[in-house]
Amino acid sequence: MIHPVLLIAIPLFFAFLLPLISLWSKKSLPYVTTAVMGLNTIIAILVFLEAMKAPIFDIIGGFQPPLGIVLMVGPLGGFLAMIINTAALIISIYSMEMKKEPLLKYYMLTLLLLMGTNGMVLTGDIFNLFVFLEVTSIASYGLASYNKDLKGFEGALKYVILGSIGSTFVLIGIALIYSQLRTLNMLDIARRLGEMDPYTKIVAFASLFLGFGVEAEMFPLNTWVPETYDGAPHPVTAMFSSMSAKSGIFALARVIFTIFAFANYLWFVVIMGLLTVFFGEIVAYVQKDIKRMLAYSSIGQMGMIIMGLGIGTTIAVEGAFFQMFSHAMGKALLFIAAGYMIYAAQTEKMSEMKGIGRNPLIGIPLLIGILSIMGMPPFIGFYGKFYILMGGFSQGYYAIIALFLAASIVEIAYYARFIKIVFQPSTKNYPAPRSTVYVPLILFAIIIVLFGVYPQPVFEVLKHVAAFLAGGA
Amino acid sequence: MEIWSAFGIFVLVPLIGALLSYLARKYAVYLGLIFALVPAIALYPFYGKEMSTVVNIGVKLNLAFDVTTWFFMLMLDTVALASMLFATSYVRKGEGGFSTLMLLGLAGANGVLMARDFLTLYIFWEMMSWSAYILVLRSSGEYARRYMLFAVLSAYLLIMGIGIYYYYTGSFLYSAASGIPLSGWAWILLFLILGFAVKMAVFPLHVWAPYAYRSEQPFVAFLSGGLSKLGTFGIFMAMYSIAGVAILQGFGTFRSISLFGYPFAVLGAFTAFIGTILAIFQDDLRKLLAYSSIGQLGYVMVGLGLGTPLAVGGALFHAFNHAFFKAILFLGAGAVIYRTGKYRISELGGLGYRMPFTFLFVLFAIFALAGIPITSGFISKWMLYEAAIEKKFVLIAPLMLIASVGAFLYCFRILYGVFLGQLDKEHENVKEAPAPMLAAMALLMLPLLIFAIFPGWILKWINEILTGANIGTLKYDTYAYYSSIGGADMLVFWITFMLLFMISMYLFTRKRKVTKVVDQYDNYLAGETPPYVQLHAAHNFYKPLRDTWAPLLRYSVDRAYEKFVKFFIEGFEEIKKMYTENPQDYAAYLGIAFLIFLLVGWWLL
Amino acid sequence: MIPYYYIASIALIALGFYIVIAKKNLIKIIIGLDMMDTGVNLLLISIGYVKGGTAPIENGNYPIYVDPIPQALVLTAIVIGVSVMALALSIAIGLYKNTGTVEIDEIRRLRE
Amino acid sequence: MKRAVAAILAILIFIVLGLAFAKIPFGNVNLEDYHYYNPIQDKQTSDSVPAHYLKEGKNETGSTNIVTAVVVDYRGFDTLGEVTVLFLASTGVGSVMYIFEKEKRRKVRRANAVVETASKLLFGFIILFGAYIFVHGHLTPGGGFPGGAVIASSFLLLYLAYPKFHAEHKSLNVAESLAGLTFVGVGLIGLLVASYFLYNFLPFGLPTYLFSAGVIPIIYVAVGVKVGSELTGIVDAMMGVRE
Amino acid sequence: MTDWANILINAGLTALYLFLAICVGLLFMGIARKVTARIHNRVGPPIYQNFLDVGKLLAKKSNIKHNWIFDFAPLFALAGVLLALAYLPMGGYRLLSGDGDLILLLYILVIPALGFALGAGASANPNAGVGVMRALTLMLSYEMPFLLVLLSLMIYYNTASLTTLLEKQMHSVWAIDVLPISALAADIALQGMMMEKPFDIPIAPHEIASGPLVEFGGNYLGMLMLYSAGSIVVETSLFVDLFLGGGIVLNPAVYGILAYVVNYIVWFALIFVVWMIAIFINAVFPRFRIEQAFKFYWKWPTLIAALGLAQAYIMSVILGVSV
Repeated sequence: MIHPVLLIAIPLFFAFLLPLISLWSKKSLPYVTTAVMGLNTIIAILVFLEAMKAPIFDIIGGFQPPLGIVLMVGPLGGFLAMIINTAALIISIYSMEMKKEPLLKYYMLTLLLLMGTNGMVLTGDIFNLFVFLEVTSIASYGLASYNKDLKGFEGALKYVILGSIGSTFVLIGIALIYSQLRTLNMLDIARRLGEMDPYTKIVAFASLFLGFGVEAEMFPLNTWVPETYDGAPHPVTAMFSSMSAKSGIFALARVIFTIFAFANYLWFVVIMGLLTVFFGEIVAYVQKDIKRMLAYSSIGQMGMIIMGLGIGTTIAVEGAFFQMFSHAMGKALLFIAAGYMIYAAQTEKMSEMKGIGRNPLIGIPLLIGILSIMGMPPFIGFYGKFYILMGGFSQGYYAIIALFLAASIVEIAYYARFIKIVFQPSTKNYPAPRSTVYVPLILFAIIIVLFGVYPQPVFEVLKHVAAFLAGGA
Repeated sequence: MEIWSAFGIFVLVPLIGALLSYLARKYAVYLGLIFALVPAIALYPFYGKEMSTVVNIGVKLNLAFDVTTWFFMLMLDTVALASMLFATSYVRKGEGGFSTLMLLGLAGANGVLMARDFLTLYIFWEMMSWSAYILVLRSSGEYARRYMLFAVLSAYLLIMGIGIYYYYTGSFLYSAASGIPLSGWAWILLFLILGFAVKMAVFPLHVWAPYAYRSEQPFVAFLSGGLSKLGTFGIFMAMYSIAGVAILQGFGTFRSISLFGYPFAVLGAFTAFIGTILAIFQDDLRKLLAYSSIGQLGYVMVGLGLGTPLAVGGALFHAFNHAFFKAILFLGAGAVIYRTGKYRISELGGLGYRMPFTFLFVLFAIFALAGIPITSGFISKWMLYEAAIEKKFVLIAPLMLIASVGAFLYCFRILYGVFLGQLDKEHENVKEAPAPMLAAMALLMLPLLIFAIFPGWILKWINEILTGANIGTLKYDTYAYYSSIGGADMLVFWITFMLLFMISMYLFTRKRKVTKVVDQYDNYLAGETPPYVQLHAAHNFYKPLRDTWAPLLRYSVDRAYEKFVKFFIEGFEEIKKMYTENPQDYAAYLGIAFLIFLLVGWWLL
Repeated sequence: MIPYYYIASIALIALGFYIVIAKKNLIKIIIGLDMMDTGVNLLLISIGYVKGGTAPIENGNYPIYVDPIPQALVLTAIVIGVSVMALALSIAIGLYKNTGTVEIDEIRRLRE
Repeated sequence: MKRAVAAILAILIFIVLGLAFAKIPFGNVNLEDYHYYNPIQDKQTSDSVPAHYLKEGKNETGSTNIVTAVVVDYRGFDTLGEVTVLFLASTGVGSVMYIFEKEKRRKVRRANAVVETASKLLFGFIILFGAYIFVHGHLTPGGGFPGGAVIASSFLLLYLAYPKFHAEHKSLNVAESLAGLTFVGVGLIGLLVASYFLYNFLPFGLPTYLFSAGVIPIIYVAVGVKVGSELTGIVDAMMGVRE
Repeated sequence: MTDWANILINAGLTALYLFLAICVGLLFMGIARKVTARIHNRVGPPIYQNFLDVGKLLAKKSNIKHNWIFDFAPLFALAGVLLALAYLPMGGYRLLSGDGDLILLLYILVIPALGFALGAGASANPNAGVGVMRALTLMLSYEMPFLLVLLSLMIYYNTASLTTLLEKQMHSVWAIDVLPISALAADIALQGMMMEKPFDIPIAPHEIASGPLVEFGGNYLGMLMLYSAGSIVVETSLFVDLFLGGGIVLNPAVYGILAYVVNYIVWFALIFVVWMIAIFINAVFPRFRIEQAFKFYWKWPTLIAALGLAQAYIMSVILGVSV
């Protein structure tokens, strides 16, 4: 029996250990971090395999829930944890590019970010979820301002303000729920939701929805995203989009499905998703900086996932989870590539990056990533998008899907523009990418292609969506 | 097992080829050729076989092979083969991208043809789209975005159609179509047809084509000759295989033509007209051919819209012809561009004397395009005209007929501007195109000639398709073909033509003539004896016509799209202002959002 | 009985929110955030109150105790609030060192 | 304009939250009424979570202070997260303040002799008091966090009294790390021993005795040390007075 | 085997008819020159002048040749026009018109034009290029009304086959009686098709030195003269076949060989009349510029033809008149 809690304990343990290691050897930090993430990935895979058989309830401290805290790992949670840990592992290779001091703090923060995101995905207790949300957020604040320049601070400031307001609302929601049910276990709450006063219930839901919406980049709570992504160091940006955003959205899914199964609220979630997509894609179109464009695009993608969750049919939620997978991989790839490009072109302006993708080590993975994000088969981005759309159709959301597709065309437009710039012939000479850059790019690209061509394993996981929707783990 | 061999040969082999030719860049063009050759040759044993299977890669790919698939594969794979053959001398050696993407596109196209459910269709469709996109990007980067946007528009229109289908049936299978109400069918078919029509570049969704067709010519030959036929296939499949004639007739009929199909027929006729008129005024060889392509596929659209056996048969036949002659034309243009590096018609001229074989192939393709009866291009056009006339459509028929007259104009512009007239001094030393290029064009020319003499052979296949889709049957025999109001016999035509040609030949060469071959500048100029001046009258060739059309040419769909896009981008800039970058505003958004969430919740629960 | 605690805590939340939006000074904004936090903490604590209850330390003298969980939660929430404040303030310091001001508008103006 | 919007929003939020809380009784609750549902065993109990803690807490954890029992044992995982948060804060502040560490020290007037002397004297006592609080966390009100905060305040005092003072960074880090490792280590040992993370594997001993409640005191000591060093670290980093 | 005799007889007859048609064409050219001269108050050449010209040209010894594509012109032109004549009923004799219909004929008519245009293009003379451009533009112009006219006939008679068309006219009345508007439009279109004034801008001799013909001489010009002679017959005969019942006054099935002779004479008279109308117009009108021609054709004749089409449509589809 493998314990999901290890996914949280190991990064934490090593985060505590890192200062001691740094006393011994500062140079070994990146390798230790990568090794820890590798270990975590292996454990995540084991946990996932275990969870595929039956949902794991890992009891903390030996007290039966709801007395004690329990980690609740269903197949989907395990899947997501695996994605997050894998992404973290691959990004940590790119993290070796980081040269800015204090590196010790950087690696500690990344390990703790991983721990927080893992916790958010795994936990089955709503207050625990809040705690891990805060772990994630605070690690993110620290990482977002890591560059210590004006842009980084500004982005971090926005994130801090919105994030803490959001977490305040989460806490209000938890307080409201607790005040009426005197329990904090999600399944327990879900079971006894009927005992709540309806109005209080709605306020609680709205508060939680808002709070996790901030992390899940939902419109209009996502305003922090572009600047924070822009100001953060490049590997961190990749982590944000592939790790914290994913855990945020999973928390949101937990709120929507596991705790409050408000069937007739769902269409509003769809609308919020649509608005998120709309604003994300549209504003991305007019961006001139590469990272901002990718950040807004990330918002758009998250909106798609929210839409999928809101549609709420099995197929749509399958799509949403697939999309989480594809977005975690694709966006991380793009952000890493963007990091290299900014480094190589010495600017963030896309118009100055002519011909940078003509080096196949960058160009091919970049192309694969973009095509995947665009939703082209046979890359993983396709299945998520398609299933979400089909789910929408099966619920009869024609107009919404049509609008979504219109926004999607805008997305294609700016990515195509980006591709055009990046691949157009140019006389400029760019420094060749180091292995710390192209190895993660290629790894991500391999994952994208592999599971795009043969998505069977992923669909095997997604069979459990129906159980998830029914309020299970 | 057999279907696996079909799937393997037509989809997996090109995919493997794509991978290999990317890895082995040095031999990429030859690998490409070999891997394109395999499906093209393997097609012949597969004639008349019917089989189906399900491949499970996580999503179930329902695949099947039947005569429709075979028929379309015949065009696609042959054109792809010719393009790859052509590319062996056209594309720079040691470049892996071209072969890889072409083979990916081919695999996608074959997959589309074999798909029997919408998910599979969509997967392969998009695969084909993006590989084509990158190919466009490689050479005409400026306009690749336009291609991509329209490809995606097409895909999204398909998604809308597929989605509505899914809403009613809960399945992606073609065969699951039952119990869909008529209004549902209307939307499904509308979206599917529009989606496929983008690929066929039907007006007003055609604006991508003139730009995309500026890329590398062997690819364009495949794009215009091959991939655009997938639009034809899709519309045929959607209207007659998935929905079926009974449902189309259920929309009400207008002289026994489905009211649903009729507007598309009109649109097709209109496309044919517009495409032709615009083609007449192009100076860029590739753009001219692109508009011509738009016009020709308009004819196909007419046939598919009308839906009588003659019309659909004509459409399929015309699609077949178009695949071949347009591929030759693009390859010919490619050969010219390869040798001279120029693509403006007014800058060329006289190349027919230096590149005689290229000229001959292009000439025959032009015969087919213009519908001169000595190629099979005539027969398909004839079928379409007769189909419109026998049902007495006084809007469609004249548009088609006048468009075909217009086709002579631009055909002659190509012939005269590029191959005839005065040879520029610059091009004195231009050599004939390399052998692979000529072989590619020759390969494509064969069917055009064969089916001009034996139309019955191809009509037999088309007839099988038509009976398979319950549309009806054609009247034909090996040499002749009939409609309810007329018919033509190719054997009689050929014999008479040959005899009379020989008579003319005799008259012409009856005496051994002392023929003096003179220099091209040695000609009659009304007493003027200028020194060497370029007097190739190809610049702004149809100026008088252009002047007369000028008031109408001001209205351009292209510019309308641009204005539309500009309007939206300005709107985007406005929306961007919502992101004020002031955290306090953002906090206020948060508050407002909270209140809205609450309000909605209150209202809903 | 009018639940003054609730009113006070909600008032703190609302006031904090007002400050965050309306005030220009970064430090004030952070104080506003802290006020919101404090409001929620007060809320949590008041939820756990049981009439006549006492601190839940078992010594056998009191039959009624207040709910222990909110207290535990508040303990956590306070620490979290402190941590957020610490980071927010350090970010404010960072902004100050970069721009020489803590006025939000000034910072934005300086960046452009 | 912005103020008006802000005011309206604040008032609206006040109203909607107020309406929500209007339904929640203040004080008039019977903790026994909330029967929980055990999701693992899938059964509805006639027990209530807070009531269970109050009744059984002492037996199940050995801690007299039920809040401590909840904080460290029942919801020990939250506390681990909480410690992490604080750790993060100190790491984050350390990272953010890093560049400023090289800056010239501010000119600070020395405090007068009374303050200096008193600080020196009080320093040890405050630390002792802090230690007392966290060591007795399972018996009396207080615990690791207040204790740690008190310890940090003693360092703060030194910072205030001696402008030149700064805590040894390395040792702070080491203390922090060791304390954190202890906490996680205890949890992992629990995992090894009983396959429950943070399992209270030590004997409970007698209630109200110092050496009781199993691992709770150990954890609280670790938390206390950790909080103390972290808060000191934060203060230290924020002062930015290192050379 | 008996078929062979039949085929041979038919082939002989066809050869005869084709020969006669060329002769008629040359004759008509001569007549036209004479008539025009008389109208211009000149004497004009003798009527047989064109026979002499052709004979001379075909017998000339030396040729100017530009390149091998140049040879396309005479070959395709003559073969094409002969082919068109073979498909065209002349005076009731219709060998091949049963094996092809109007649309085939329409496209066969293009073959000689295209061949001619190819040869002209290959001559490298800019005048030729301009001439061909004008000819093609003119074609686009007159085809608009002409196609509408054809369509009105095909719709009214519900056939695309010339044979059937002639039979239906034979059994009822000539098409000109029922579709006079279309006939008018067709006649205007015919003027352009024959490139007679006011639509002779493509070959305007004074401006672009006879346009496409400019470089041809000797044998080439002789062949091309035969071609123009043939095409005069094709064009006039097409009008006659479409609107004037092909000149059939006696049913060949009833009267046998007599019918052929009489019909041929009537047909000859009719095409003569059509030709004369064209010549008279030619003689008195000045020349349109090409864009004027285009505008003219797409305005009035098109309108008239559309009216005719409407008439045919109403009669056939709405009133249900079937012939």
